[in-house]
Amino acid sequence: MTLLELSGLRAGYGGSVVLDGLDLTVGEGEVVALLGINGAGKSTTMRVITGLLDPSGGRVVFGGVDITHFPAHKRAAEGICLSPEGRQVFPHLSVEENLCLGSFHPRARRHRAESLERVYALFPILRKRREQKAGFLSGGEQQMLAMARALMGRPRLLLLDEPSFGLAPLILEVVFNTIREIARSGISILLVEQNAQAALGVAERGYVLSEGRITLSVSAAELSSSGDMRKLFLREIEETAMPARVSVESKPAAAEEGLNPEPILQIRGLRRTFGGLVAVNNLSIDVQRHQFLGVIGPNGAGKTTLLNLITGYLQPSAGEIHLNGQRIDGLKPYDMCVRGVGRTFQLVQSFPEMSVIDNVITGALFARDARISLDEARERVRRPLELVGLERKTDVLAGTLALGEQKKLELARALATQPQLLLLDEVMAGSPHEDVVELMEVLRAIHAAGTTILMIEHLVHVILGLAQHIVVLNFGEKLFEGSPTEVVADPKVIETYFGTPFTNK
Amino acid sequence: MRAFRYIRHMVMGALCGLFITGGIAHAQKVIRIGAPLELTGKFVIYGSQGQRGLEMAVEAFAGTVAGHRIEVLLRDIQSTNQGAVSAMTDLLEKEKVDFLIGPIASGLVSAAVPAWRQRKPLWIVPGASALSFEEAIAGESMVFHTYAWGYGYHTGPANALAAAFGKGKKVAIIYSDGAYGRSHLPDARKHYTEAGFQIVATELVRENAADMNPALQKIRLTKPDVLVALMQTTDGIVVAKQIHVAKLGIPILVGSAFPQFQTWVDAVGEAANGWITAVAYLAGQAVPADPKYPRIFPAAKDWEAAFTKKYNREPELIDAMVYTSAAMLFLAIDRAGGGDKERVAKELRNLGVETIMGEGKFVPTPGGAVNQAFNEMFVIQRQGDKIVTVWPKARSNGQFKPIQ
Amino acid sequence: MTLLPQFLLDALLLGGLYCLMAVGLALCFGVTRIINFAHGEMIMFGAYGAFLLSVHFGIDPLLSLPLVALGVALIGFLVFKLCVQRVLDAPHVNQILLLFGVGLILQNIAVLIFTGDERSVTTAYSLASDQFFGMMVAYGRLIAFAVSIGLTVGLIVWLRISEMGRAIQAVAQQRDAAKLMGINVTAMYMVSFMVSAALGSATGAAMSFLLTITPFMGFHILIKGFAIVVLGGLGSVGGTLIAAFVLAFVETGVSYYVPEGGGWAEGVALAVLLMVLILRPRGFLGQAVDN
Amino acid sequence: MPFAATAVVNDWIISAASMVILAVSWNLAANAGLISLGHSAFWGVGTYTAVLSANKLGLPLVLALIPAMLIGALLGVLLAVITGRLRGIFFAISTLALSEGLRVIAVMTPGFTGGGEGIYVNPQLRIGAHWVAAIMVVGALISILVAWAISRTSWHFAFRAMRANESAAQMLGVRPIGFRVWVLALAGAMAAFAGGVRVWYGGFVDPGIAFDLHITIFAQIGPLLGGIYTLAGPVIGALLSVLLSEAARIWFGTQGFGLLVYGVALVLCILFLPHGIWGGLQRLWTFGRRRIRGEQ
Repeated sequence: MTLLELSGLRAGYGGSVVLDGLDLTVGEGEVVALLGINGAGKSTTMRVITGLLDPSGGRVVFGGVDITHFPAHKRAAEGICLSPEGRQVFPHLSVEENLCLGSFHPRARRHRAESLERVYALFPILRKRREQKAGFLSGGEQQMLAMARALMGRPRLLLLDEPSFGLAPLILEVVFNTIREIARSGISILLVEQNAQAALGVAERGYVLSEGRITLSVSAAELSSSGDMRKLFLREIEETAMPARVSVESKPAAAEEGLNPEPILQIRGLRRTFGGLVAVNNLSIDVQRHQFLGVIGPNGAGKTTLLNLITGYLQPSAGEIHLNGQRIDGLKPYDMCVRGVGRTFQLVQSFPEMSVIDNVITGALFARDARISLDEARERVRRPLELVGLERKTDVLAGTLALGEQKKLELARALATQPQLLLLDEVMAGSPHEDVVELMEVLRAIHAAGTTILMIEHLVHVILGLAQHIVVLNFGEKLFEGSPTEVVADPKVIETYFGTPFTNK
Repeated sequence: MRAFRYIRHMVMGALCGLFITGGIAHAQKVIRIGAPLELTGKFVIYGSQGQRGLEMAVEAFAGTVAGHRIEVLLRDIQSTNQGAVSAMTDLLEKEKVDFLIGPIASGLVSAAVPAWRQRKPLWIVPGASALSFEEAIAGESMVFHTYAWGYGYHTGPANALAAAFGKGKKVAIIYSDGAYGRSHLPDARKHYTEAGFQIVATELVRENAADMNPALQKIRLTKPDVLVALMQTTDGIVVAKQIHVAKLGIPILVGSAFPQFQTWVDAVGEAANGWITAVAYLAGQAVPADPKYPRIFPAAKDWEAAFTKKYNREPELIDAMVYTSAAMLFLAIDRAGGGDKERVAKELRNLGVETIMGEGKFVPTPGGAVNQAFNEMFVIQRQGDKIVTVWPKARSNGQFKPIQ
Repeated sequence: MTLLPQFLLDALLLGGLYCLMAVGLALCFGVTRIINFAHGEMIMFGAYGAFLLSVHFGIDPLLSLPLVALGVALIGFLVFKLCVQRVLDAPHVNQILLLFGVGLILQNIAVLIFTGDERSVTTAYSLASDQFFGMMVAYGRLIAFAVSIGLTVGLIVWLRISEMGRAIQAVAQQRDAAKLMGINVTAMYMVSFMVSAALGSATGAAMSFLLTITPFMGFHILIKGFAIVVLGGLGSVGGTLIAAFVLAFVETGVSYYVPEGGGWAEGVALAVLLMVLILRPRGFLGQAVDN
Repeated sequence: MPFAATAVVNDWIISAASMVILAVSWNLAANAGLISLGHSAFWGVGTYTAVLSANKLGLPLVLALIPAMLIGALLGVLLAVITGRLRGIFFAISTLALSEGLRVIAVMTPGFTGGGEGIYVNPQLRIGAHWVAAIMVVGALISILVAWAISRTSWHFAFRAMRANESAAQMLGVRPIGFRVWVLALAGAMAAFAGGVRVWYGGFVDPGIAFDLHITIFAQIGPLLGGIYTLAGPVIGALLSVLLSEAARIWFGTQGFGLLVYGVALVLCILFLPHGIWGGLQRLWTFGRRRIRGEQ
């Protein structure tokens, strides 16, 4: 019997469309995995199901009732409980208070004591920490708390959004074993996971989501027959995200030769901690002049922290950073800009109330010491806008652009600062696949024109297709470094990136 | 319930206001009186008393003087500086009034002076005791001040206390940082010293402070015989309560600037006992009617009865002050036979009537004010449930009683 | 004779009063992220409520407190339903101005109903005091202190152990996650707004026998409450408690030990606030505040 | 005489023009993401500087305005420096504290400022209301001009970028502290100018008047009614707020309802015109254009 049915779901934020006609079902007692790359719309799907986001079209039917426009708090009472992405525990409340809140609505409240016993049995560590403030728990413990809190609501459908995010492999295994145990108790589960291997290890069925639509549905039969899930999944991702496959060999040759002996950026023994958490540890990287360097690694590996350290948004706890031989750690972001470092952000940071062209002009105006006139700036932004393909939307307010377009806008804005070194943080995320190919060409052209690029990207094939050299990060440390071919061949890298498969016990 | 009565009276008051200002113009000639008052905002208490006094005065003349209908142009100055300037400008330049009454709060009167200078109409000021205001209007023959100057608050009690308890006693002063306390401090210091007292402490408290005990405790250390509080009613209520509670053991307490004395007593309760203050008016005094104009200046008890009947409350200082000032103005206009401001001013200066406020006669002051009435104050003490007049001797009906 | 014991006592008692002035404001801000510029008027209505019931029915302000709190909570409910609910997602400036306007309306309604006359409640205890260990203990202030601490602790306990209190904390800490728990966020906003108004009215009731009641008493109390809330870390009830006492000790200390200190006290308190803002923008116990 | 206006009209002109200056000044700072709750601080120091430099140095109004604006600008610089990275509500509160602190100082230094008693502008130096009105109008026009000129320079880009996202703006080379210093200095000078001229009209100042928190509120009402972050909005809004206030005072003032009606009008405007008049019109205009072009 079908418990949850999504049909033709459309949703987005502001002007952007994230879900574009999504169909999905979860049966009674079923465990379903929802897979896809970053920005595919997985979390948005979860937000629509739980009512945090109102869909602009389509229907959500739960247990035979159309709940499309129910407010969020009513859905929880109906038995839809989410363990949200990023855990979202209540940091200043104790573990037990968090759990009690999980059973806030009357239907669950009646069984609170019983539920508490159950989740404590499932997660013994939480019983030990029951008096502790949730904010002081470790990441893994918070994840367990988020799941336990969702279970406290006596869900008919349990939604798990990235339960493996940022967890150490050991804890990961505990978490997934627990998910399996929960599944055995007959609760339907919809699981969003980046770690496809782990997800498919517990799920009976899987959907692959791409650009707001289901592009592949893998049945239980296929699951059992297919020996190598990874291959299946990888192929799917590559096919959907990259219609015209770019070969690893087609790197710009000119840049290869032009490698300068002196690195433009030298990072030595870099370390950064947040409270007890080590985000970046003893990291040393050289970026050669005119190099195209790719940095990959799973979520939480410290990639964005690295960029924040280079650009002065964060100060290192230890280590040094040199740009063109000058020590730059401790400088502010605007100093870095003036010194020729440009950057895009992982989370879009365009200026929403300014038009596209004004956004880019801002980039052109203040980048170098010598001030230029407005007219000059207007002239200068034409090329970056053309490069990213926004020349026809110059007067549109940035806030109304789609996510992918905003990413392009950020790229154009960074380019307008005329950087020597360009740092890109998931600049492709949210772009439709035709655009990905186009953007790759753009980046190649920028690189060919002499700009050094350091790029973080989730789309592995993109990095493989562009970068001359790749650094793989995991838990803040350098796991591997080498040419794209070497990286693909290394089993350690593959495992880190796509996760360890669990066998169905 | 009294709350509903408040509403009823406000509505009635509002309707009266409408009647006064908005009456249909008759063919009859009109005398226009500008009244910039604090009808809203934090000094609304003064403005509403002023409005009541005016209404009573218009009523006493049945709305007519010298064959002219009295038209009162009320203007709300919203208790703000700018409001005062705007209202004055509006009255002077647009309405071209020749007669003004108000505003009342010291700061707002001060703010209105420059605006008044533009055309200098005949201005009755039933407020503002600050000497800086006296300086500002020194030599101005068109300003008629009907409120005691700051020193009036201090000479009376100082002399009375000196007479009763002899010289050489120690005086402590507690004053607020507002316009009132600041402007009175030098006067109080001067007059108590002149009367033979020794000032042993002056302590400052903030306006609207939640706790005045620190200042009181510092004063306690100096063991004064007399404590003088220079602050307005709002702070006066707090300080009286705190003095009572702190059991300072000071036998003589002098409060200054409690124009709403009855309101203050009601709010302070038992702690008001023993307090001495100088007042220009207090309901319940035996003041006879004016022999010539008994209808306009009736005996205090008759006027107070009429007031209480009309407003269902006892009149306070400003009710009486504005009534008396307005009534004197109307009388002067009547005697001048019309609205020529020079002639009216002359008639006002020549007036000598017996009012509920005492003798209604304008005289110059040493400080430079040309027309000053009601500068005399009498000193009262609250003893038990009674209010006893202790000074001047001629009026007194009791003796000082120090607090045990 | 030393002033020290009296200073400590005065500061402590004043701290209690300050705490009550600010705690409602802190609750409202902590949960809804709205600075209630009309909070001073809630305090004022509380004071008038206590005054009227005391004068006309002889009910002691302490006894009438629940009734008054209920009435003012009702005013809070109306303000929330008619105005605040519509600007929950609007910029701070819009909210501030809106509530300033509401405050202006309430203030002038109060003038029409109660007139501008200064009032104060007189009870047996408000004028009683005794000497202990060289300190003069004013019973009125002691009772106000007890009410204040009682209500603040009551609020903290209610927030901690009651179902609704925890839900309100949840809303303050993670709005989206709270919705996922089945918590109706708007309803919680309304409840906190009403509880905040009720706490404001309790402040007024406690002040009714110590200080002077006028329709305009709210504004300067609001400013003081504001300073305390910011010092405490915007919306943290515990931080507010600490900040109230810090401010009370600083002000009272300056009043006692600096010549003309009574006048400078407030300035010094504001200087402390400015300093804390610069050195530690999140206040003493700032938490979960996005800036 | 520059123009033949009646005194009442002069009064309105002075009110309106000073509100326009305040609104433009406040909006300028707000445009850079700095929401001020302490514009009364600038206004107040302008007022006192103008009065004191006139009374003590014998400067006429026009000359007294120069130190007033300088001190206002200096206060802005000081504010920018001490608040450093404070943003949003924290910045707002520090401005509030600054204004209150200055009021306490003005009260507590009676020898210098006249203290709570207040201080008159030397009557010999005072000039006719029409001159004051003329200067205020010129000031208003200049401040509008300055705001317009800024909207045509690179500063406009930096300000908006800072407002939207100060952290991201830094990556484009925008140095926030520099722009904060400039914008607060400018806004401070403008508000101080308005205060300085206004005191010439009133002729009297005390701490409660100079550092009245209502000035802060008035400074915000204009932009909010008219349309925040726009050029015309604050001007329209300031004029409207004066109109509303005057209308309420004239029609309802004598019955004691003036402030009540004003409060009701304010609340209604904010509830039903959330983007202000100009902002609303702009939205209507874009909507209309889209309709014509057949977009959604």
